[in-house]
Amino acid sequence: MNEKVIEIENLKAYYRISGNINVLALDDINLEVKKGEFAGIAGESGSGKTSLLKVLTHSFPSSMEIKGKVVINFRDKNFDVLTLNEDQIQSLRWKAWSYVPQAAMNSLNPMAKIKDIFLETLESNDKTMNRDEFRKKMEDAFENVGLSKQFLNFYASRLSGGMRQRAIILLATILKPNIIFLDEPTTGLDLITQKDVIQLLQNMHDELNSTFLLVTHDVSVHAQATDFVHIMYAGQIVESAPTKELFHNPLHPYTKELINSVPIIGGKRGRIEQNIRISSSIANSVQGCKFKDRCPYAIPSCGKYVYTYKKGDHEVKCNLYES
Amino acid sequence: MIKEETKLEEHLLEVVNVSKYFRSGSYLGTKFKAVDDVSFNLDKGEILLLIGESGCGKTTLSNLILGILKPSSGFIKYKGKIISKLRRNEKKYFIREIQPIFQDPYSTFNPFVRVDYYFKEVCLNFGIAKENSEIDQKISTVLNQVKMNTEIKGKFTHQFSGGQLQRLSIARALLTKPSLLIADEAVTMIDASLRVGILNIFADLNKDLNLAIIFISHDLSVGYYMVELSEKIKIIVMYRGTVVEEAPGESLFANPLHPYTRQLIESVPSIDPDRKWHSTTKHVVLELEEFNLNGCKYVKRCPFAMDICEKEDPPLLSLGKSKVRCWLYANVKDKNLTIDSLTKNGK
Amino acid sequence: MAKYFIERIVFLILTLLIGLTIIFIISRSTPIHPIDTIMQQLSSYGGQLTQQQYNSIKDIYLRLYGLNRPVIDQYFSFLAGVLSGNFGPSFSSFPTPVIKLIERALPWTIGLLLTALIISWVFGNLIGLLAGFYDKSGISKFLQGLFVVISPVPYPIIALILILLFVFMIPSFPIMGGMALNVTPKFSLSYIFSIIEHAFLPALSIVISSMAGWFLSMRALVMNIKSEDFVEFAKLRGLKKRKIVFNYVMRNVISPQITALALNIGFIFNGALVTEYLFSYPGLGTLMYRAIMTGDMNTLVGVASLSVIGITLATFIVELMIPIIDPTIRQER
Amino acid sequence: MRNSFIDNISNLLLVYRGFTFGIIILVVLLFLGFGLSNFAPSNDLLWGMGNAPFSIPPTFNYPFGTTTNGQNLFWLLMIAIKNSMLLGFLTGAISIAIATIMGFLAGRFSSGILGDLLNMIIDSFCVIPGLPVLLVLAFALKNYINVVMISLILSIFGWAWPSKQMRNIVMNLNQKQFIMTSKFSGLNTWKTFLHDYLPYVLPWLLIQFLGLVNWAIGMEVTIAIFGMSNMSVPTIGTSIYWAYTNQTLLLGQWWWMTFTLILTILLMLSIYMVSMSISDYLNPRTRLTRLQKSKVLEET
Repeated sequence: MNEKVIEIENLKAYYRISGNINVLALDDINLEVKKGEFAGIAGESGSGKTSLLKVLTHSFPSSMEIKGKVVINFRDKNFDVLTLNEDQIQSLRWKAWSYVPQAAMNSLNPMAKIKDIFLETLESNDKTMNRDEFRKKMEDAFENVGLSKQFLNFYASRLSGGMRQRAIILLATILKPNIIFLDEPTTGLDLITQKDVIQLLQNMHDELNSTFLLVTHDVSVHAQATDFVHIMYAGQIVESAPTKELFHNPLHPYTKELINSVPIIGGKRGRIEQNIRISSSIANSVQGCKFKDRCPYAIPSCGKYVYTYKKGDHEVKCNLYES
Repeated sequence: MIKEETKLEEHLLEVVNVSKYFRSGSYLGTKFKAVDDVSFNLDKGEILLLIGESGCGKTTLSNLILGILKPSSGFIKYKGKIISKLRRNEKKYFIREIQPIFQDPYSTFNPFVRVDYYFKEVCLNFGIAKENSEIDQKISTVLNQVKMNTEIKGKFTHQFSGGQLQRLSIARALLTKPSLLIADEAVTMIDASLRVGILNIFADLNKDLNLAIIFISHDLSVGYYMVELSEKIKIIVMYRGTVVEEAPGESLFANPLHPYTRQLIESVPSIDPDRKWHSTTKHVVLELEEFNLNGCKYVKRCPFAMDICEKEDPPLLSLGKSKVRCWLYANVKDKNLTIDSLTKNGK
Repeated sequence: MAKYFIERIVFLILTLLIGLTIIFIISRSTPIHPIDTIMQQLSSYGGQLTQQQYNSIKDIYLRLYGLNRPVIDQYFSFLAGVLSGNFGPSFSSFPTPVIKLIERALPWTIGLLLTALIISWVFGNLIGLLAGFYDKSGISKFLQGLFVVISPVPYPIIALILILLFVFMIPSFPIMGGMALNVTPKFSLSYIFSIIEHAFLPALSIVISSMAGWFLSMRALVMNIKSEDFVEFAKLRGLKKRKIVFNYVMRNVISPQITALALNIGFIFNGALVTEYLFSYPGLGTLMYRAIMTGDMNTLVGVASLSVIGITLATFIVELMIPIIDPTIRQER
Repeated sequence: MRNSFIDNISNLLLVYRGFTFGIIILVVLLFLGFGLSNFAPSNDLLWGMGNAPFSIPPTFNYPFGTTTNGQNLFWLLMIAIKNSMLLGFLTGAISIAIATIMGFLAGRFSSGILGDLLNMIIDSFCVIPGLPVLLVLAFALKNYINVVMISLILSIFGWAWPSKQMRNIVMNLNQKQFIMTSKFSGLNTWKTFLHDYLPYVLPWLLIQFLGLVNWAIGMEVTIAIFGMSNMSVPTIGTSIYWAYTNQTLLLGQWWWMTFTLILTILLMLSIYMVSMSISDYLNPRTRLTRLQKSKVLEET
């Protein structure tokens, strides 16, 4: 039953800066996510991965122009997110999908207790469930995630970053939405808390069998948590593959560079040489493959067009595989 | 004046039983031990990795060494002189000798001030160079040392990327020819793929200029990479303000002694999707309460916790070149000990 | 929580000390001695005095007002006097003690000040909240323009404009006194009605100018809060707009506005004094003007000290309300 | 740096309508006050008997009409504006100087006891109602009042509010890392103040100065209404005082009070509009976004 939950067709988006100057954020994105899949999007900062999430959750700034089709399936009805108005989107939020934004642990109302934040989310989204039943559900959820019940009566500022992040993930999953978007949920956390969060996400995914879409620049988090990974560079998806396939047999030179740049504890790899170059700023719209200036294997054709090579689920945009 | 060369047996930096207490809330708040009885030595040209979770006191310790904070008890000696007791003119020499590198590259330089202004000021204030030609020459040498070739004259912070700014921050510190660099989470804000470039620079500086570096990080994989790059490297693991383990680089990763160090190494997400975690962590009460525990601070999370751990704070035992603060090793002085061998025979 | 309380009490005592000390120093260091001003008034009634008589009368006055004792004693007796409410006899309407004059004027000022303060604070913040939240709407922009024009204009100017408009252009309000002359002060409807009628213009002028300040600061505060992360995250969680306005925006905005209220009471009190005089409303303002005209230093010092005490106490009380509303302050301290 | 100053001003003029409105009126009033007033006929300026007919409504050669003492109101108000502006600028300068020192010290040592003490002093000067205390002082110095004296008196309470905000700015900056970079680059406190604090503080200094000018003019009017200003020197306050006490309104002579009020409001409004638009244009956040935007433009 692998019908598609999210389907994006040649999505283009750019920020209007001033006058006619605009910065390209997303350049012709095509992406599919199947039901119950734990998909991941990896890429450096500035590669457009956060902009993509902002488009999907309809929380992009007004200065952003968008073209293309973004279809989300909810209760086997397809909604094109871009055509919906604010009220329709608001009626879908936290039911069709929930969204943990970047640095979510610093965006809790300082004037409210944790339990109030949970209760108000319930009231706005699920009229059927009564409060006592929900309170019980909330306390159990906190307990088996290792946060003691009494934290519910704390104000957010008294909890540590790691605890707040786990509370927010619970908040995002407690009403069992169809899709759960997560933007950099592990960044800024300590090693042990990061491991807790990743294991929490895995348990939630097995328990709810809803679809997860995780965005982070840390490829090792993708290796541990996701089933399918899309690598983004300068506003484009350059490679997509199931996680095991991608890490054991990376095709795109950029993916190889990303994976190599992560030191492996115990793996005697020694010094990793890197030529000094600029990070992927997408302001300059380049002809052909955007990675050609940084690519050690660049060939002349890279400057003109980009060939898409597909083998089963593994897809890569690179002229090296133009056989 | 501090003597130029240091006597052979004297360490570059000696931290002796240093503690730092803060009051939570002014005047009447409860005492809070951010750094609790920390001691270690650092020699010329040696790299020290200070590893620990956020809030374990590593930044407070770095501020103590930089002279920004004064220790509540114990003292810190730099080239034989106690830092908190330096006279005015010695303070200026001291600032030249120890330079910091900060975490956030974007706020290292004032956004309204040209970046090269800082370089000129360092040269003028520390009498490194007088005329412009000499200053420019000094600036270009340090820029080469950090492999930074773009022109920086007249440019502002927003005209550089994060990686470039961090290189400039290192270059600024090198101008005074320091003998100790303190890098507090220097690569945390840099993109993962560009991080390795910066770490290579630190390793080269250590080799070429025999420059001692205290590298503070919460990320073990960064630590491991530094160990691979340089030989003379020592690692200290801190937990809730206390040193729980001190060991030479390779042996800490190959054979971690303290349970906390083991748990840290285990929690690093591996790049290979097949290597999955199997253990889950024991969850614990608020971190703040752990600071003031009188027994071992790690007792609440430790899988091998014994009742003595609850009552008494374990001493820092030295086992060969390593030191560990854990009751598991208390009555066994055997050198090549690992936790598995210990727990196997039911200790 | 106790720490916040102690801190506020220390602040209260320090403020009182500073205020009263300044008043004491000023009143005692006048280049021309207050007694001399009275003597001049005496001689202007035609009585020719020889130098010797002049000195003896002056000496009597000095002893009468206790001005011949060393400064330190005077300071402490001044403080003791202030706290117990006796500021000595008033110079001009001798022998009535200053406190009597103040007691007659005080209820009027308190009535006017309190009503004006509450109305301007409540309405200013309410409209500011709505204007801030629906900042795109026309009314919000219009109100912003209106209050931006009003806010720099000080209290006396607005009072004068009102006098020009309502008393001369369209005479509709009385210009003199606190109530009609023929009404006897008893608890009757006509008495209350005449008070309101007389107090309307002064109150209106204070409300207009202080409301502008509250509106602008609240609107700016709300627009800042709106772009905060936690409000964005609330929207993302599908919360209704109404809930966001009250639970998120209102809760986070009230405590800074109460702090602002506490710090601004003194400023608005200054405005009230002037407005009272311009409308010859029988409050402390008019009392001060009469004291200045008759050279009555004791009343002047009395009113000044009393206002310092009153305003500092009011600030103290308002600041006590802050931890009740803002839990983070309750929790931290 | 020069060309960026000009395009800054031109940018300011185009972008902020309030600024253009404010600056035009301010320049006109400055010209009237400091320029035109020197041509006023000297004899009828004092409050003695003037040679103009008594209290006639505005006509051609007496554009603002004349006062009950037979003075040409037009020249009288020109001098009044000049004196009030002078008083405002003087008070503003003195208060800003005190506020900068107190605010910087309170902010820089905010962690210690000294910082807390300074902060309490600042707060108490904000809370104390300035008017009654100033009236006592003005009464005490009755025969020695002149424009400079009033400025000094007003500055006693004028510095409190700006120094409170200065302290907040300094405390925010203390957390910034570049303060530490400067410390380790050998900059002394004075150089740090010049290079690190000033760019953030400068726009605020200008805005607070304009705010203080308005406040000072307002307070001078208040003190004058109580008869405490130097009655012989024509300022906005004394003009209002004489207009009010001569019962001009009861006698139906509306022009004295009306023209004074109109000029006062124009003066205060223009100063306020100028300071508002500068504060929007120069506050550090918008300046930073403008710098960043110019970077993106450079690259494309």
